[in-house]
Amino acid sequence: MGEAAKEHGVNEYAFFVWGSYGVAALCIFLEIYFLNRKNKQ
Amino acid sequence: MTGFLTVLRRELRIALRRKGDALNVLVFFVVVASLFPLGVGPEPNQLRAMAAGVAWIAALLAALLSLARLFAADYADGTLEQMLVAPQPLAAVVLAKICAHWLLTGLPLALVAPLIGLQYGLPADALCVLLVSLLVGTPVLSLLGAAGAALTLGVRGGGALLGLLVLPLFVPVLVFGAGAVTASLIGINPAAHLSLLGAFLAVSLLVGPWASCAALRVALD
Amino acid sequence: MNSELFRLAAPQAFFPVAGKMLPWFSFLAGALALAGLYVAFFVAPTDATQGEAYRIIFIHVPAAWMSMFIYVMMAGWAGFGLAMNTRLSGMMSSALAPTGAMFTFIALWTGALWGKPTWGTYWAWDARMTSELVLLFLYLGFIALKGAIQDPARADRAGAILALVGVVNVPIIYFSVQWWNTLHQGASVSLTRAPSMAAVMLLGMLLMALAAWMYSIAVALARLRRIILERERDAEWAKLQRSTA
Amino acid sequence: MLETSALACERGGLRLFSDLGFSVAPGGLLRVRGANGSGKTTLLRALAGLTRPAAGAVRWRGEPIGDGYRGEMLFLGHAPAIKDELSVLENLEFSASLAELKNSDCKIALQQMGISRLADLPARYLSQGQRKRAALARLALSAAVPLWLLDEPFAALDDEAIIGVSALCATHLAAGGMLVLTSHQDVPISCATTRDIELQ
Repeated sequence: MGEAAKEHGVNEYAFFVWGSYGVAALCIFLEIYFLNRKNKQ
Repeated sequence: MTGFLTVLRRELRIALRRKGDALNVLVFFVVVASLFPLGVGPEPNQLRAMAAGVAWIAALLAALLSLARLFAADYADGTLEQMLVAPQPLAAVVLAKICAHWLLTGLPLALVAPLIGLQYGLPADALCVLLVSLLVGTPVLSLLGAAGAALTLGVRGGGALLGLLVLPLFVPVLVFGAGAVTASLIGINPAAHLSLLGAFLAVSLLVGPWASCAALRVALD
Repeated sequence: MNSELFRLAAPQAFFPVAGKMLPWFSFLAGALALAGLYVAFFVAPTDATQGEAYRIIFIHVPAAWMSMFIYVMMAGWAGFGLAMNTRLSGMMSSALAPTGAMFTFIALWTGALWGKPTWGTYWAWDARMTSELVLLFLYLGFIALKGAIQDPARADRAGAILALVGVVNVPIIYFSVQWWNTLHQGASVSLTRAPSMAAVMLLGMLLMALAAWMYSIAVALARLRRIILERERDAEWAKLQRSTA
Repeated sequence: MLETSALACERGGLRLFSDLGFSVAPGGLLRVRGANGSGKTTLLRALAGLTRPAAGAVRWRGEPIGDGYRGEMLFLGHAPAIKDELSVLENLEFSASLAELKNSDCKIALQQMGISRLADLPARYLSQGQRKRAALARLALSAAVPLWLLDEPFAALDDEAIIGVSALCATHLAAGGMLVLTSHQDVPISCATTRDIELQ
């Protein structure tokens, strides 16, 4: 996630930032996954 | 106009012959309102603060309960089809049914709510505001609720689906209705809330019947 | 030009066109997302008060924008389909709904995850977050209604009516929740006062919003193609399409 | 005069019939025949303006059907539009005033259908045949309504009732009215211009 965050030693925020982007990425992945799976039928 | 009166008279006559329905809704309202203290505890200050919200949410649920049957019976026995084919404008017929629904559920709820308020320790002026807010707010439940009932006509899972469709639309009514009572409790003049409630009633008067007519035509297509 | 448009209104004609547009929008979405993420993590300075947590706005705010934007688009297509009686518009509104619901879901989660470090609670009943929750219910209602009705034509028209009633109510709901929030909590806590909008942050959010927009179009077109195939199941060309797809 | 041009209807995405064009002139009777599920009821509902046709149009006096049309048309579907809680007389009075039938004497209408003794009985206790008679009693009041659309009017009726209904239809047609009906058995209505349509 780049040096900017580590330098300031603010890693207790990391959980929340990673959490948010993780949730977003997961949702998008699931949507695309289900869409392709349905297209296969 | 005659169509409006004809349908209204018929609805009220049928309701008089089946007193149970309207009574059940009223009893349901009282039961739901008296469950909260059992759940939350009898502490007076807490109850007084919650009274408006409880009364309003119980009214919402009671209205929802009776909405599912608004068109269902007529849909089943073919009279709804005749209403769509009648020369009367469909909006007048739908408005008559909505009026009947309000007279049978919304109005009794509003009249009984002050009793619930007393039970929760609301002062006198807050009880008046509760009555007025319900009188202005419950027609919105019937208007938008009718659109929901028409949309879910003959669809399986109707009851829960109707709730999911209609309850989000009731949010402004709940906010301003309960807000008016809470405002009067803490000394703020509730006129602003009540006028906004009235404004939302005006909007629903336009949106409700249009959506119900369109939805009925779609359902009977 | 007009006849061309009407030719495209037929699902069968629009199917290949959607297929051709799909890769373009997907590519755009990817490129814009990368640019946006780069700005979000490397270019944007660390915020004085909130430290790193504010970087969540680069996903939260675009998602919130998209959730409202897609609802309006969905209602627009649905209303258009109801008025012009074109099946394709009804399908388009069905194609958009899940993506809109997803963005609302993302906006809620990222809002909560951002609330924890900045205000100490995941759910602060903040005015915008509460309205976002109600918007999610409106999406779920639309999807549930369309799912519950078997006949596609009736489902489209019923969904359209619900979407139009919903789109009239969304601003009212947002206003009433805003009013409700100020009444109970005062305006101390609210997302509207995000950290001062430095130009670079605005750029980051705009890039992510555009990426999300391209993504929504791509996914909507893909889902639209599947809906077209499903609905034209018995049409000859659909069977042929499926055997080669 | 009722006419349709290139009318097509669908149900659940299945095309029932297409390119159906016909017209019914004053005094004319049109009988729609066809196997179950061939779209007879859907056609009648399209003529009544309930069902939206997939293609083509229905015209009344040269105009596409609209609000005015509903004042000049009577549609009776499969379901007898009878409320169980109301008495037979109340049901008839309600549907008469809903259809804006002015000088309507409901008691005579019930007599013509032979159910005047049931007038004050709640409709809940009626048999299927009696309910159909109660619904058809409206025909006796609708002499002034030019177009009648009847879906299976003779279903569940005994011979005596069939004769009664046929008589009402005959007088209606003689007075220059128009009638479109669906029926499986042949129609005992004597009328100048009778035409049949067969739906596959």
